[in-house]
Amino acid sequence: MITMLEAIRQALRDELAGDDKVVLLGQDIGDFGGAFKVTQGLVEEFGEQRVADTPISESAMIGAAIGAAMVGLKPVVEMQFIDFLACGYNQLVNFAGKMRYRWGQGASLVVRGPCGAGVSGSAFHSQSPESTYLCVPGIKVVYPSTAEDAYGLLRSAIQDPDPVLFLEHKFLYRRIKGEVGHQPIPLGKAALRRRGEKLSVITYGASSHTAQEVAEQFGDQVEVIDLRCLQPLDEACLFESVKRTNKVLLYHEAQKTLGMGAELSARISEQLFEYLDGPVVRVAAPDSPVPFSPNLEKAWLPGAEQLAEACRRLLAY
Amino acid sequence: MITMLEAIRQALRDELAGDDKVVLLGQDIGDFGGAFKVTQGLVEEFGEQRVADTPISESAMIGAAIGAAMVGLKPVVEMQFIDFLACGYNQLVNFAGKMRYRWGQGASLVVRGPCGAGVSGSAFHSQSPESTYLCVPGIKVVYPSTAEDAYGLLRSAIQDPDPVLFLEHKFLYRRIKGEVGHQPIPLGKAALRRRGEKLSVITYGASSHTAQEVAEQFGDQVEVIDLRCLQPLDEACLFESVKRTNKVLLYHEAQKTLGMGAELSARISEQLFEYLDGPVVRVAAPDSPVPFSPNLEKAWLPGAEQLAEACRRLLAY
Amino acid sequence: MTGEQLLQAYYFLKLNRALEEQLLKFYMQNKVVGGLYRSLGQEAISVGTAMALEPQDWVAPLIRNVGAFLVRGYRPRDLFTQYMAKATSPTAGRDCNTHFGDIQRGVVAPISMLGAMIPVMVGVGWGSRLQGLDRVGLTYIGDGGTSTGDFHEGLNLASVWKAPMVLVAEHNQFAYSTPTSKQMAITDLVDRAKAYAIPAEIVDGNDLMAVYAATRRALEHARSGRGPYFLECKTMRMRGHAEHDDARYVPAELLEEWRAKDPIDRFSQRLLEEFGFSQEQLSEQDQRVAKLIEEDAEFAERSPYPEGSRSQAQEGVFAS
Amino acid sequence: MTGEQLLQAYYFLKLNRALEEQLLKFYMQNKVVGGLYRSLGQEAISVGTAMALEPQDWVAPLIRNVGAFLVRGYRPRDLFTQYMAKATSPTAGRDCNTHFGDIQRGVVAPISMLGAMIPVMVGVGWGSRLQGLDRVGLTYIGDGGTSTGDFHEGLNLASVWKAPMVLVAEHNQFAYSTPTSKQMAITDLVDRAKAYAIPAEIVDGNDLMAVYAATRRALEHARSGRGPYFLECKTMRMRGHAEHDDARYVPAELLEEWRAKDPIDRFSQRLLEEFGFSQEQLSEQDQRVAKLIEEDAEFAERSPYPEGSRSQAQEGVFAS
Ligand SMILES: Cc1ncc(C[n+]2csc(CCOP(=O)(O)OP(=O)(O)O)c2C)c(N)n1
Ligand SMILES: Cc1ncc(C[n+]2csc(CCOP(=O)(O)OP(=O)(O)O)c2C)c(N)n1
Ligand SMILES: [Mg+2]
Ligand SMILES: [Mg+2]
Repeated sequence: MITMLEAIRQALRDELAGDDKVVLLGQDIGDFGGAFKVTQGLVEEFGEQRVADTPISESAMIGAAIGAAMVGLKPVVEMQFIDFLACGYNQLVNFAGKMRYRWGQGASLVVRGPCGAGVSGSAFHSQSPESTYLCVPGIKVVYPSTAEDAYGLLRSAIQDPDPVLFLEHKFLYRRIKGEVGHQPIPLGKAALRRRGEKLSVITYGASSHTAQEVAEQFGDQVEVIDLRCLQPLDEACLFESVKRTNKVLLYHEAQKTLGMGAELSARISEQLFEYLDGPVVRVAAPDSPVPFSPNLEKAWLPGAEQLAEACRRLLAY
Repeated sequence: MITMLEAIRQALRDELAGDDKVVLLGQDIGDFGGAFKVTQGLVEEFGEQRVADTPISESAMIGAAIGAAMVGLKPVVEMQFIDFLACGYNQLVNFAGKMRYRWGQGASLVVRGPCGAGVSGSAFHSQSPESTYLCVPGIKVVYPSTAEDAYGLLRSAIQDPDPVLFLEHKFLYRRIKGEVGHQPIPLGKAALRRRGEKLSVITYGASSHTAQEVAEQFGDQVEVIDLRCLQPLDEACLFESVKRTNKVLLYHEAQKTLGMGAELSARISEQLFEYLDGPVVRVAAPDSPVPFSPNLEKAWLPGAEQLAEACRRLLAY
Repeated sequence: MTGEQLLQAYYFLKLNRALEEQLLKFYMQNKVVGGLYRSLGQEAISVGTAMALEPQDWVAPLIRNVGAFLVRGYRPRDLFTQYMAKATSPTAGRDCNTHFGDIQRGVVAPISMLGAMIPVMVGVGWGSRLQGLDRVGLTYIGDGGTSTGDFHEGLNLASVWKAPMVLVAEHNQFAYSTPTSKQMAITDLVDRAKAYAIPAEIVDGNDLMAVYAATRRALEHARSGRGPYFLECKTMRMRGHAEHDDARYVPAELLEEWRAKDPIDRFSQRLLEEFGFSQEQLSEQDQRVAKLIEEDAEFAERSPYPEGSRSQAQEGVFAS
Repeated sequence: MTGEQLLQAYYFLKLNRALEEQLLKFYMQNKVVGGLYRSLGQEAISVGTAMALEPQDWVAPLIRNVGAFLVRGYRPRDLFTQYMAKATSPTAGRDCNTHFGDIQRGVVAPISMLGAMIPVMVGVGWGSRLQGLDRVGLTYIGDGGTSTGDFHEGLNLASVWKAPMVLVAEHNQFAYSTPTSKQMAITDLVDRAKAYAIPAEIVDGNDLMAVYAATRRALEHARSGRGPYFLECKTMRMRGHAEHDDARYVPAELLEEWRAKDPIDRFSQRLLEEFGFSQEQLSEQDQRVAKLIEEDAEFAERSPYPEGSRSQAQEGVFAS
């Protein structure tokens, strides 16, 4: 059993070892092993060329990764915190995301880094940026919740021909462990985490664990689906579930407004209207920055109680 | 009758004249009058200090506006095209948007500029960025569709204590005219453009005009609501409408995935489930960059035919 | 430059200019979709720098670098059809003007956001070196574009990584309507390079041979593992930002002064006077140019627009 | 500096250090929420620069500028409660460590993204001048932070607008684990300022009087309408990036060398030897410091955490 953090490192190592086109770049990722130590030891194994430290310049880092991808490399860019991707926003969204459509040349690159709240990181070390990169074309978004998935999905992300944003919830880094295989897991497949008959809870990332805990309280009523990938999205899996349970609750840590739940809700209302026996409910974070103090952060996070209460209400509907 | 572009200029002029804290900054906005000539003549009237040219540096422009707002000015930043706001993303989202929540100091500033497709501007001069700034906290988003609204809402936006993104559809600049008043129009009020009994089409921006044209084909069946402001949102107005018509169609030019329609759909499903007599339908642009060639762009844009067809289907549901 | 190269340079200079003159005709006939951006008076920079490249080098041209596309093997028709939004254009009508490229030819398509190409070409150079390839990445920036964050981040990264990369700064006095004096507090762009300890030199951008020679030095420096190189080409934008801009803000004397320094006139004169070429030899090239322009203009005119099916409009965002 | 100012500087230096020593205690007791960032060995920069400001000037301190907060009238309790996430902190527990400010005091709260404060303080200076106010905006940047796009865009804009703004670059040899040599190809940060024709000088950052004098010059320059000024303070980060970082990557000799240049030791010595202060006078200040630290530490410990209601957690994003 290894932690999610170790699983990510293992995926990077296996990719570096198996494909000499794979290179890593990031701040302090070499000798220092990165702020979270994800890349620890990799520079010793693969050298400074392939595990490259960069200056503090997120836009240049992503731009350089795009250029390197064009000449055939498969760069993996670490953001020290995913929040800092805001400083490289233009390169990712306007360069990487649009190039294949515009002139037929794609960029096979991964931007990865720690996201999410729950560790008192406050407003700039806790963000959940998935909507930001889902509401523009051209970027795949992967968000594992287990060590196994982190390993397998990261390997697929690195080999994927398109730009992938790989989100790693920092709360999970050392808190969950798993038996990690050796195989990539294809992008775009959701995981049914728990079978239930009356209500589908659709979730991803750290929230997937809370959802599973909560679902237990409801015997065989609540089904939990972990999306794992937000783009490409496994619509078939979640539609099948909703058709069966006829009720759906969307649960995530990102803000409610224009969070992933909004998109899922809209798709479900549009395509499964006749299957619905109740309103499509969202449980998500408020539309505010993430507060610092643990009590405030706890009140801010959409926690187990809030989810359980919403499940109860929806089941009773 | 003046054009929407003139109405925007008039609002800027009236604010500059009426409040000496108002200042404009942007590329080529002084002597040259801006790429679209929105600020033409203003530097002569108000001087280089208050109508300030800047170097090509969107991040610094927004940052400087934030600082100027802190010392009591009310800066209005022009983006030559709103697409270039991508280069100032971090300052707007992480600095301006979060400061009031974090330490109680807000930034009264407006970022404005031309957005939208339909003029063969291709991928980097045609974007509809509203979702990008709605899915993060702290930024108000205003999107007028008439000359009157452009005037009145821009005046309110400039006086608003919070950061406002003011979106001007470039297709409308010179194509629509209106009788413009002298009064600000408060933010957060939608406009009922056309009354109808069987279906509410909720829209905004240039799409509002298409929606009104299409609605005419359906006699008194189709109601058209123009949001005018996406944040703050006039939920009461649109909920009232949906409760009356029991069917709703969300129509906009921005991409479908995580477009404003997704959020509206989710709110409606969540809160008005029992009023719905049909699926909540979205008609929006595809999830791709905006193509250049007029034919392609036309096929890309969610046009009148597509909307009419969707109305027909939903009315018949 | 060999005699053959000189003649070739002459050909490309003329082709660049004739191409834009043809585009201007199309523009006046309303056949150009969107704005028309000219490189009038700056042709020596695109042609001179691109000719200095080795075949394995890569280039990322901007809007005024039509000459670089031509040197790199693109035809006038590629520019015509791009500007006219035809189905036969390199992007099949998906993107505009110079927004095209092809990695097989080592040409990277730009995005509009100024400065963005710099980090990307740093990555091209760096990524090539990692693979043991002898390849330099070259791109351009305007005086105005040097104010962007990407300019700074890109050059800093290039200098730290000693990336084989050459940046050609076209100092044409204006950024849209903004003169350099309102864009920066320095007068020479080379001063920007000091922030990165990147070797830099100023070159007369209207002197093709000087541009070529300086670019060779720059490439040689980059190729030898000593890192990036910065070239400031002094020149003048002889038209508005685009054809719809009458450039009233440009002092007439300034244009006058620079008209006398026209890069093509000067180069032709040197070919005749210094290098002993005959008028016939040049006329022969002019004829080649005229013929190609005519042929390609016709091709572009005959070309269809994209049909405009929804799938054409939407597909191809992802590989799968 | 007057005798009174010298004593005051001594007081703030010691307060800065004692405050962090108390924070370290809290940290060891697990009472600090999140990381603890120290300014050990760099105190003369924050204190010297902030003391040079006039009351109407504004400052935007970063994570290592605790001294600037103190000079500006904040108390140790403000830092303690911020670090401990208490309800009594300036942000009422909403944000962390030095992420607080108050425009009444001319103190701007930073965001984490390095470089971002620079354009903002350009706006503070520019916006003040537009209103006829005699005010300079001063902020800080680390060696690493000079690689960001905002550094470049901000300084360029400042220089073009001649904004009354002072940038203090703390060259403390490392950016997290990255030595300056891997951050940039230059050795002196002042070389960055050449790109903007901004006057710049290097100052011994561990010499409070030198820092103060240089900042006075810088402010005077900015105040007089001649535009921004760049000050590079050479110093050394004497701890890890944060307390959880053991900074193994820092050569022991380097620390040794800089320990001998401790800014407080040096300043004390000069006060005693050159300026004729007595040990008693200094001890008196030490006692003031100790008393205030004790009082405020107690205050912070006694302070409650925010209750954590949903409204506390969510509200206040917009004014209305
Ligand atoms: C980041 C960004 N901001 C604004 C623009 C709009 N824009 C396009 S060209 C231009 C002027 C460019 O001037 P310069 O870099 O000197 O190049 P030149 O046109 O003179 O060749 C501007 C402001 C842009 N393309 N990118
Ligand atoms: C834009 C951005 N990228 C990355 C980080 C993460 N980060 C925080 S501090 C730091 C090192 C800063 O070094 P320096 O600027 O030299 O300041 P010092 O810590 O030495 O005072 C880094 C990389 C950040 N805060 N902002
Ligand atoms: Mg220029
Ligand atoms: Mg440092």
